[in-house]
Amino acid sequence: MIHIDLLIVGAGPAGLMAAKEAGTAGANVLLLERSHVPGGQLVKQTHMFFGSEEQYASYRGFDISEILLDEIKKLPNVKLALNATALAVYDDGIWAAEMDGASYTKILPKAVIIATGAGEKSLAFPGNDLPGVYGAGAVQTLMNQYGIKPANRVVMLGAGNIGLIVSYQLLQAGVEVLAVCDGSPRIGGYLVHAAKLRRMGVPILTSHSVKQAAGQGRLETVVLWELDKAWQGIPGTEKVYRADVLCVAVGLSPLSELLRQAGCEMVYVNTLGGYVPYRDSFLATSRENIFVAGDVAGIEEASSAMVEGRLAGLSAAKFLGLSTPDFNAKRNDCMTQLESLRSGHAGERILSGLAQAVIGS
Amino acid sequence: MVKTADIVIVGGGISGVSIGYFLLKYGAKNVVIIERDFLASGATGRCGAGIRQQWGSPLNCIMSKFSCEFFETAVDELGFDGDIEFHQGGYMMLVTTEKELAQTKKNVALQNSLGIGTKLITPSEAKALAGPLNTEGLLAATFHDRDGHLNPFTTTRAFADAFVRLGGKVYTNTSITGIRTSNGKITGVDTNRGSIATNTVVNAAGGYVQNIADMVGIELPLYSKRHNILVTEPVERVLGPMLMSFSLNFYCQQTPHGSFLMGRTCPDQPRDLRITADSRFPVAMAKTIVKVLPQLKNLRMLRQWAGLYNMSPDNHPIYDQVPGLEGFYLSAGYSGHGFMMSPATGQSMAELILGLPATLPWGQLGFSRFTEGNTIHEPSVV
Amino acid sequence: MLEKTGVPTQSEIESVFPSDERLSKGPVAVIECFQSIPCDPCATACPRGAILPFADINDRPVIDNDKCNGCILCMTKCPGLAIMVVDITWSQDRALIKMPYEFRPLPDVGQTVQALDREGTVVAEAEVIRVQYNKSMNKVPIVSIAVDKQLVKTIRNIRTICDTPTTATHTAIQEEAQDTGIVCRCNDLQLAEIRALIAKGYTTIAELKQMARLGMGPCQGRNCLPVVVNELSRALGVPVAELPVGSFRPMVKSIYLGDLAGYEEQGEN
Amino acid sequence: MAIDEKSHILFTKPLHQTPMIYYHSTNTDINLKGDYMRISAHPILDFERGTQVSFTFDGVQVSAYTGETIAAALYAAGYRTLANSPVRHRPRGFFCAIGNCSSCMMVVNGNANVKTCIELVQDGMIVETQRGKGTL
Repeated sequence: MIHIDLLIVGAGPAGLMAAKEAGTAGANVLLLERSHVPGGQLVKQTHMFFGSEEQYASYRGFDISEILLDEIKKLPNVKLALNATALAVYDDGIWAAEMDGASYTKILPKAVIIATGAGEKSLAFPGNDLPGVYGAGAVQTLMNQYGIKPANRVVMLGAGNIGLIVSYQLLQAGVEVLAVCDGSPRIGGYLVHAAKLRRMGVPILTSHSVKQAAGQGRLETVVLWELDKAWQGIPGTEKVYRADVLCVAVGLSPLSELLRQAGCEMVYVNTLGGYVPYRDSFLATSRENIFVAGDVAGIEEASSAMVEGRLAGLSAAKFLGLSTPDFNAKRNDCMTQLESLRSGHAGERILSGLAQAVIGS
Repeated sequence: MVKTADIVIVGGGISGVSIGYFLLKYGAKNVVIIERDFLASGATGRCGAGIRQQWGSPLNCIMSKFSCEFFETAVDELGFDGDIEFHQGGYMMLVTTEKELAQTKKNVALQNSLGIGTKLITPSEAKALAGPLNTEGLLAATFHDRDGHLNPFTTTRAFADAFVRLGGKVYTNTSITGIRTSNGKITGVDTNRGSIATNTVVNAAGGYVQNIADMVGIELPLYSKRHNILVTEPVERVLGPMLMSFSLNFYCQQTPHGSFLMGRTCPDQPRDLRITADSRFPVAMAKTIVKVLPQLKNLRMLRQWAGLYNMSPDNHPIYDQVPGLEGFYLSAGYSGHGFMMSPATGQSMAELILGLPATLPWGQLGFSRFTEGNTIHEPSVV
Repeated sequence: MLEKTGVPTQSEIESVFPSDERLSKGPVAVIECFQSIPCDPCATACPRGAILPFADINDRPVIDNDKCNGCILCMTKCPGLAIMVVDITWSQDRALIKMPYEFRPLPDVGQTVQALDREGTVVAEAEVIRVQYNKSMNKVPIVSIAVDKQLVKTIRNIRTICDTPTTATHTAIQEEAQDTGIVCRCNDLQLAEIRALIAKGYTTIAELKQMARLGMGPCQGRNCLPVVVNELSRALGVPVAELPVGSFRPMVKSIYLGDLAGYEEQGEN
Repeated sequence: MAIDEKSHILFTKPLHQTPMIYYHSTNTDINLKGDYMRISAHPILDFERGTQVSFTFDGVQVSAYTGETIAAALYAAGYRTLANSPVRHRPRGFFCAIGNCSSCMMVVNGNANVKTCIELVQDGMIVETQRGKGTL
């Protein structure tokens, strides 16, 4: 049994920031990362980040990951475990984990931060299980993490930021992007991303979705069609593409199993991506020693995840009795940053979602 | 919701739906099942669903033989349009101590005398029947090829569908909020969806029978305790029989889906109504099973859960009218065997409630056995 | 239109371009940032202070065209690659456009490349005048091209390898009417099967788990549940938030029984 | 031994009896094969490959680099089909590539149900297409 002050699950942008902040405050931290590389989704983000200087704007995601890791390495009281997956949480406060991909252990932490991130949503359409129909994030992993060209010709389903960014990255890897389509009548992602694709000659078809994927044993053909106002396909509007990969980028869903097992009270908030925990504005859940940060608390940009990670790290340190003299200043800074990241047009949806999930303070 | 009923059954687990089915089969009318959540949402949906006739008391042998034979033809008898997945791969009980061997020999003789064809087999015969079995330390085993296991969800549906077809009514997502009595007699039940006037209530609420009895201020000689189970990822079939051992403290089956499902008796289990997962169980279970079935070390555990055993002082159920309250029947305290005995439960309770001649020895299972010193000894209980 | 197509209209482009008078004075940055988003690196990127400070991170950039000298510093800081520099004074008949170009191969100086408009359509040929790329540039190469002056508001991209892009074909393909798409990969459940069970009265996640092993496979329901809760919501006319979700049980990830059995601890039972 | 094909679903008639077609795992596309698939020139990223190793896939030698997952190495070698689905026996490739789903499960060194999108290659590994549920 491992006895530890703070267990952090997930070494993505939120978990890394949380570890840095709580570690700086003096907590003994065990940071679990299920992958063999830390950084979560940062490692495959080749684009420059939006946001502000405090959230490493203009840096590329994989560079941010390196910066954060370097800072964590300076903290001897923070242990990062790779190939380490949190498996379960029990009502006696014990957490189970698989360590080094092969051994089982139990952990009794005084406090926990869940920063497990999100998984890609799927969509049911004929042929959706053919080899060649992949999550957009999966293609990004293959391409940007392992350096493997995923396809010759791609159709992208989804014009949110992920669909747009991955499409652009596909072009950078030398892949032809035949079309980006989205069921919505408007482009959901940032328009600067859309503009980058359009001037490369990639069509963006709003009010379009996939009718069918087809092929003998693997994807060969993608049929798109136009949707009416009720999001139903309009016969006769089909467009057929010879593609070897169809990327599905229809949104993310928080990976909240551990929060469920822990008995944290949850709420379904569509604009936050699905079921998220009730939390106070400092990211404490309904279980007093469990905190959340990042996409598992609601789907947002990585910049918000980093600030949330920092805030959760501060909250957990305070819970552990480790708050430093500058605690209030740091916490206020986090709150100000989050407020500013969520203040614009794009933040309206997030704020309306948070209004349903944040209780008390 | 109906306003009146001849009989209200509380609980939509396997016992409740079986009682309901047998009541209608033997001529009862206006029978209603009230289920707090959905069918099989309690212990039924959480149980191992093993079916065996290998017991050490004549009563259990008779009850289980009736039940097993019922399950063999249940799809036809109940007119079910699905599959209850009765895998009759046999049930093999492993014997590892001399004391256990002596008791086992007595049990086999008893079973054979009651028409149950259990065989005492050698370790190598056991190995031939269960390939992955490690026979080290094994003295002998018993095997009965008509035992096996079922799918508890579809079996419950099979009873429930037949019950509804015969005119019964099932109200799910409906909670009993009170029981009305007058002059020592049941007069009705209140639910969150309305009241039903009735003179007969059958408490078949499984782990929660005391909660129902509390509504009429009756203390039952029963308690509920947690029992843990885990299941693995599915693989193609390698294990035919269901395995069990008292001395090794485990049972394990490979379901028709391919997953291995296993449980064991853990000490220090809470005796409240908690059914959260036990942090100690996976390791203890894994240590046990990899000794018995070494190949399983290369199989992954998928999930664990827990359910409630409703325990009675002598590990046998109570089928009786509750003394002092006319029309209040109890069917509970199965002590971990409620699923496999459910056809006998239905038959017995129907005979009891409808005043029919007893074809099963349920007369021994009344409350009076505890006060009159006639408790039943079963030497073969996990 | 921009929100629907990703391409700004002519008037939107005009709105961010400096006046003809300013253009005639020499190189100047043009920022095509039409949407208010939380992003502000450009506001601090200019050492001359030509991009006005933001009151809010969601502000859209405003350039003081008198301070801007058309250098490239802000271009490499913009995560949206929304900034270019135009210089109509570069030669008598041609204008110079500097633009970020994050692709390989980079063009060679002197090479003739295709010049594309904001929809990726080839509108002219352009000569590559300069390719700037060094470590301080945050992996954003800047390519300068010379184009016909008339086209400074039209050209926004280049293509270095000139092949014909594939377009949609209209070959009829066999419709597989029975295939409604997989919802659960672990147990191979199709959407139609889930819908049939819902129609039969299994209207909770817990019951679908029991009857079809939905969500009971090695992925622990991560992939199917978000799809199925929406199906249930639609079929029952109940918001997802009001549907019961069923239980979430250990483990999050399958683990070998052998690994579990290898764990040693005092006090296990 | 065969598992009852209908056992996964209890009330719906199978939508269509899927024949037991095992899609050829050696179905590779010449244009999507070999080191051509490994990106060498990228505007943003430099890929540092590990040391070259080899493993077998359904008996065929496949070369890979340490640090790659099995699924990534097979993809680079032109293989798209990793498994036949458990009930309908449809061809399956990976889907999520980060261990969230079960689409990429293969038989590795005799163990079934290995998520190859997160399992790293090792020299000499024996990787096989998983057909159905796999064997113990």
